Amino acid sequence: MQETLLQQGLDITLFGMGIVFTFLLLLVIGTSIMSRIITRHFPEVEPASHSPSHKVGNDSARLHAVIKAAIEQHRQRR
Amino acid sequence: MQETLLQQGLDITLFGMGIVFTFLLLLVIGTSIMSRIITRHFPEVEPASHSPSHKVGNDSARLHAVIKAAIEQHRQRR
Amino acid sequence: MQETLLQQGLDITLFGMGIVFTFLLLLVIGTSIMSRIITRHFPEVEPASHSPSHKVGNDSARLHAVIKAAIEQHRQRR
Amino acid sequence: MENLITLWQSSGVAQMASGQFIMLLVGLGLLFLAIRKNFEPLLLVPIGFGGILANIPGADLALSAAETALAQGNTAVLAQMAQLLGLDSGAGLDALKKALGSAPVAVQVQAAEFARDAGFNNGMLYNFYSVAIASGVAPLVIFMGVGAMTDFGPLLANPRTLFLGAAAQFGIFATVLGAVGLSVAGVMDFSIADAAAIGIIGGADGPTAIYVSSLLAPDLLGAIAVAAYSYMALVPMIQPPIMRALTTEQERKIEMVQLRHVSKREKITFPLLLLILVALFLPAAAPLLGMFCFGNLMRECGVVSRLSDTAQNALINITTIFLGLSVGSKLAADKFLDPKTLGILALGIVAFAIGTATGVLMAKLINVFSKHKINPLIGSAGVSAVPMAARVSNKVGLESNPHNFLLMHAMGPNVAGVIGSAVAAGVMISMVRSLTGA
Amino acid sequence: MENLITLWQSSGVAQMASGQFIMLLVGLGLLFLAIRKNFEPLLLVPIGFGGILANIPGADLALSAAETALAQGNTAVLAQMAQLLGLDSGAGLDALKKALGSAPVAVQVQAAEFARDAGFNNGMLYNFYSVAIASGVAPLVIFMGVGAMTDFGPLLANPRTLFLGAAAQFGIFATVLGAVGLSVAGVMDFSIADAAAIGIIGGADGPTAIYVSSLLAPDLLGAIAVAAYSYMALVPMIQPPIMRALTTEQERKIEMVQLRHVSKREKITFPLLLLILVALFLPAAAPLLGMFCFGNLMRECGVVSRLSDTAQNALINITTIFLGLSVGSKLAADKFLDPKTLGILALGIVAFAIGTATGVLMAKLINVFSKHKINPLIGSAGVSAVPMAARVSNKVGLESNPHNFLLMHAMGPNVAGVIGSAVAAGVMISMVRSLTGA
Amino acid sequence: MENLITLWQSSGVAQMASGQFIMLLVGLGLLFLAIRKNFEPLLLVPIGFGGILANIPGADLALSAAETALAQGNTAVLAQMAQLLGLDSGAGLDALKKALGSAPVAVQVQAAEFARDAGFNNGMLYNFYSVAIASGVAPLVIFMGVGAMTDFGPLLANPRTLFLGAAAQFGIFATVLGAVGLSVAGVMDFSIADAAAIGIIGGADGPTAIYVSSLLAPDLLGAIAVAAYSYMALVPMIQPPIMRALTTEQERKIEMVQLRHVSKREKITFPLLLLILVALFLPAAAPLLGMFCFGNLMRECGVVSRLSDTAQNALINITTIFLGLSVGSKLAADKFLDPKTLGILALGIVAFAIGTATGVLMAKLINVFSKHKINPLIGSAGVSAVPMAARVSNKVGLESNPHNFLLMHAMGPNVAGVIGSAVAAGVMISMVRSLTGA
Ligand code: NA
Ligand code: NA
Ligand code: NA
Repeated sequence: MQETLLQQGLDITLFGMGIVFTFLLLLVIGTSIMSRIITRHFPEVEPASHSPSHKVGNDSARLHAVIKAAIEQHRQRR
Repeated sequence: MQETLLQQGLDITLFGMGIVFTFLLLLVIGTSIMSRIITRHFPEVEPASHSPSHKVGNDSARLHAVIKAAIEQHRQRR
Repeated sequence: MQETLLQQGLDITLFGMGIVFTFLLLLVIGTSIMSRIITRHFPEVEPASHSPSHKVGNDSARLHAVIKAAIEQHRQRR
Repeated sequence: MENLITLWQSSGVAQMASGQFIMLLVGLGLLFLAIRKNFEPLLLVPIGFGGILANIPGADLALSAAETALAQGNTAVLAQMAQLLGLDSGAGLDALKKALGSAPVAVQVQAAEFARDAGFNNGMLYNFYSVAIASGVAPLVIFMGVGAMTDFGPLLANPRTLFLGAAAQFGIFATVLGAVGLSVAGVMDFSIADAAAIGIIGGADGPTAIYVSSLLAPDLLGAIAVAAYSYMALVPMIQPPIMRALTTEQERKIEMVQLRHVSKREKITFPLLLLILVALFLPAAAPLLGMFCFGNLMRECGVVSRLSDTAQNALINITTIFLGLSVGSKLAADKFLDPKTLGILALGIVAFAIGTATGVLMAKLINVFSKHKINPLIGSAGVSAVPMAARVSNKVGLESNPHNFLLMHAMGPNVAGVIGSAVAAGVMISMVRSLTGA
Repeated sequence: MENLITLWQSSGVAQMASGQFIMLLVGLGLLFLAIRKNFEPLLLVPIGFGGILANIPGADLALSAAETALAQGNTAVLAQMAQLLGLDSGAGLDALKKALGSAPVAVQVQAAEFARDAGFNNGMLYNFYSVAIASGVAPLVIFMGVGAMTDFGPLLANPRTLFLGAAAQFGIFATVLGAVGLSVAGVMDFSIADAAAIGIIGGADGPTAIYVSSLLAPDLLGAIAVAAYSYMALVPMIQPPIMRALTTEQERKIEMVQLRHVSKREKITFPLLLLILVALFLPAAAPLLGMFCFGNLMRECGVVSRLSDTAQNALINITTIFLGLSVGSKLAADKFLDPKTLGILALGIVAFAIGTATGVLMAKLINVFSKHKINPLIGSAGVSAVPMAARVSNKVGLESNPHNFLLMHAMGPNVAGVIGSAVAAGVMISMVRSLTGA
Repeated sequence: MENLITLWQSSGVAQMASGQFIMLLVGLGLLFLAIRKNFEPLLLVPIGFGGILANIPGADLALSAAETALAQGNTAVLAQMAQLLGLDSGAGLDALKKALGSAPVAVQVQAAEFARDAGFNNGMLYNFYSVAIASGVAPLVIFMGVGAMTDFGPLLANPRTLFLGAAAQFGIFATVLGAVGLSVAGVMDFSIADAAAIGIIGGADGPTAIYVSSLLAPDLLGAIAVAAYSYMALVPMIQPPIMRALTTEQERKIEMVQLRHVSKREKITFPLLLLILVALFLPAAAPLLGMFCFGNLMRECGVVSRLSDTAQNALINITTIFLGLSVGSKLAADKFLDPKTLGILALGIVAFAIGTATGVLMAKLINVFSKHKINPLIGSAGVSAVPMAARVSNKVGLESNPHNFLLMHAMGPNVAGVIGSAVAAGVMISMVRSLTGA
């Protein structure tokens, strides 16, 4: 016999929430273990990752600093 | 009875031009009314729209000015 | 009668290599003739092609030079 | 003269039904919200515009060739369609439409072939919808792009926040119950598939909502997408009162421990870990979370930056344009102007409110058991609505303690909410299919 | 040895018909015009290259699987095809091709299935054409991109210039009459649908021309697209003599009133106004003008600049590549080397000339009734051909008055011409369909 | 409770076959090679990830709707499928799968329609594969992008190097013989089409290998693509020992004449010359070399830089993402975990080695006849693997003579190898088709 609509809704809710929590619990456990293993056994050699975007940022920041300096010089000159 | 090809061509021409003109006439009227309503009742608060592209343009212009100044300084120094 | 698999493989190898060589031979001949015709009869008017990317490169190089100069000025000032 | 009459009859004004006129206004309203009020403009501009296009009378942009044949065909065409669909030739237009919609695929193919022979074509928006949404590809590609834009750093620094992302999904399931309740009470007429699709609005995640409703309730897709994106834009108004009501001033002042540095290797491993867990335990969520993890891996692995950049820019933008217009095709008056839409809009806001509440309450529950206290204000970010909900947490936090910046802490539950609603989506798709015997 | 003979027989030289050889030269000629003479290179480079590819003998890149089966199949394949198409097994190749082209869709599907079973595939260019043009999507996406690149400011500052854009469309309809006349006179054999598709060349708008001819006369699409883009490139040569002949030196010296500032809000409202007028009065133009307005709204609304940028760059570029190659597929010798092509090329240039003339004359007519005089040289810009025609107006104006910059004034009629030809396209599609009983 | 059991049964762990588990590890291994060892990451990241997705048990992402129906359907569905395929209703699953794979297209269409009626859909990766690879479009678009990135200058300055690119293709054909030999010896069971597809690995060119195997041996595509890209990444390890073994120290020290300047016009003309030769003599290579020449013409002609930029960036990146995931779909356990894969991997490395050797030997042969000596180390670059192989030539050359920079000289044979393997691909496709009677 087909379940009633209400029963189906309750089923989805109970099992749904259950699985969401169980799955994310597994993920919390997995993540914690993973982080511990990596931090202990495979630490990064470089102190901090210089991603390309960072580099661009730095370059750009330096450029701005330089230009600011140039502007100041220019003003002082006048 | 099927119209002759010539008759069809004339039909398309007459009705076609008629509708093109009528439609664009409606558009002229609509546009004029729209512009009047917006200009009178919803004027822009800011004096001139600073679109992002404009801003970039200005920044770039300023950058060029700064660099030009730097070049001049550099030349005068020598 | 269907050729044996081995016979088919040999066919592909012989004709395949043959056509690859023949085709590239034709391409060598064609390319040589083409280059000779162009070099003799349709030489480029401009001494060297200034592609946009080159231009950007130059601009960028100049910008770097300028900024470098600005930095040096800035340092000498202090 | 005859020509003029034909032309006038083919013009919009003469054909426009009141429903289409209302939808035109609805489309303009969505554009107004998007452009003036900044309501998720990247989606609501294309959706609103597509909605207007879909309701241009006589243009039939949202109809298939066979549907256009029904809408525009003469008596001979209708008679032949009726025969194809197994109805008698006197069948009314509505009966024909219904029969076409529920016919076996082979019959639909035949109807399409017949319509093309009779000179009818698929409408532009119908084609967009088929390619972008019915195939499932557009929401998945957007999810890949979102993955490529997501930084899991704050989540990895504090994995407990995953529980907040889990708790906030209760909004989804409460809404499923609500929709079922309305049906049982006789107020609305939602099937279990409809209820599941409506619930996903509570996931506060646009592509997930579109993906789920394209599979479970395509007819409701327009209303669901509009509700999802509108309420995401309204997060700064919906959430704060609930957050304040459920927390004490003291709790809102909690300062959280500075997040630890997360290494590149952890960030590379995380999407793979998530993928493997999905593979082992939740295959129904594999398309959504698979593409999400793929995008994130491209971002973090550092060796395919050209692909990652494209996934975050050209590809996601192109897909967004067609996704939006395609969603708009589901704003056709006959589908959108239905009492169900009102029910969806009402249930959607309840979903957001409940998700916000359960997120906050879960944070308070965690605090009962742990040493490092969590500021419960970041619980509301678990609904996802990235990054709006995290900003709301930060803003409400600053009201109580002007030196307490919660933004980075709230990003953890925020991206956890994306995972949580994708998991919920997978569960619901899988359960609805087994319940409805598909 | 046998292998060598087979291979030689499969090589191009042995198979090449004189028509294909001529088309190879035509393709190289188009590339020469595009690369050396700068004739609309963005389109003519892909079209010319696609034309060469389409004429490689034995490669059959522009044929469907079923057509390839007819071209390459052995006696058994041809006999089965004949049976499928309801011909007797001795039917000639031409009869088979014709029967395949005019068969009901269901039969074409069966033929394609049979061809695939026999090991034949769709050619590369055939696939491109199906996806990009037969579906209608590529011209529409390009139109969206053009909308995103269009600034309606000059038009809004001086809405009267819309009449210039209307008048210049007379070139379209005069050409329709011309094509019909050639048929009636027995010189050519154009149907009314052919005539309408040829007329649209006078719209001086590439995507509109391709869209209309893909619907009304797909076999002529190659010639129509080549004519449209070539004459657009020739605008600086075609227009000036006509402009000078129809204006006095005094008229060419007219200086126009400085254009007023147009507010952002007007620019946002305009595409919506246009859309609503289309929805109310001209549903047949909804796909073209709808996508155009959508592109323009994305540009002006200011909140979806990512989408607008993509529509103007990556998306339009990708679409242009495939649109161009697809148009090239219609340069196959058996379709292009037809007396009709000569007729199309002749009628096309007449269309441009007449459109130019009526644009200029309309400007003079407006001047009779209005206080602020219009320089009639900007009337020629009403044919569209954006922005070339506006530049021509400016250049001819400078000859008479070196201080008179007409460029911005000419941009008004220029973009009005785009709207005008899209309206004309909608009207013609709708009328041809009702005339031919589709 | 029943629900819980159903859910557990639908979970991956319960369903996972050992083959799928192994393929999961293979996928992770490919990702490791790509990310840590930098093995062609642009391709191997998507391929590896796609391989994992394809092996998620119960998700069936790589299956068509009909295949999914066989995998998941209940008894009634299977019985109906058996009837459709002309088997008796007791037929086993393997018999059904095999019958479906070899059924006429019309029957496959019917099976797909039935599966969709029964609620099954195509898997995500199956859709990607159909659109990207089965249609042939993705490898061709990538080849266009590669053309747009290729500078033929070094080749044009020294056209003799084309012979090196020709000689290195012997690796392809030797491998064909090897595969045939393994079959004749009874070790493996490769058909002539399989052998040809495996041989193309020796072309050291990814898109060519994928294009050929999609046409000749789709089931082997996964293994062939993985082998091709892996060995391309291993070129710096595979080639140097062979190069050193076949050359004397004296030969490795040969300094080559400075390359002459190549004019823009030569560069524009070259792709057209190549295209015409293809059109005349090798129509079977027209799709691959046609798109390649088109990309190169866009690059060099200088008037369509927007299109060229897009072909080199957004378009090739988007295509690469979907190509990679689609190739991954062919890493499904039942296809990849086959003794044939081991044979393919073994033959592939032999192909690279032989191609390297014949390239070097051809350079030595040319030196016998010519005045300007060629450093035989650049011969190995003829296998293509652009630009890795050219860099290897340069590096090995520097070992013998630290002032001898061979890089630019090696770019000539390097790009010649791309042309050479595309030619070989065309020949093989054409010959296999005529041999197998298609
Ligand atoms: Na969520
Ligand atoms: Na026009
Ligand atoms: Na090669």
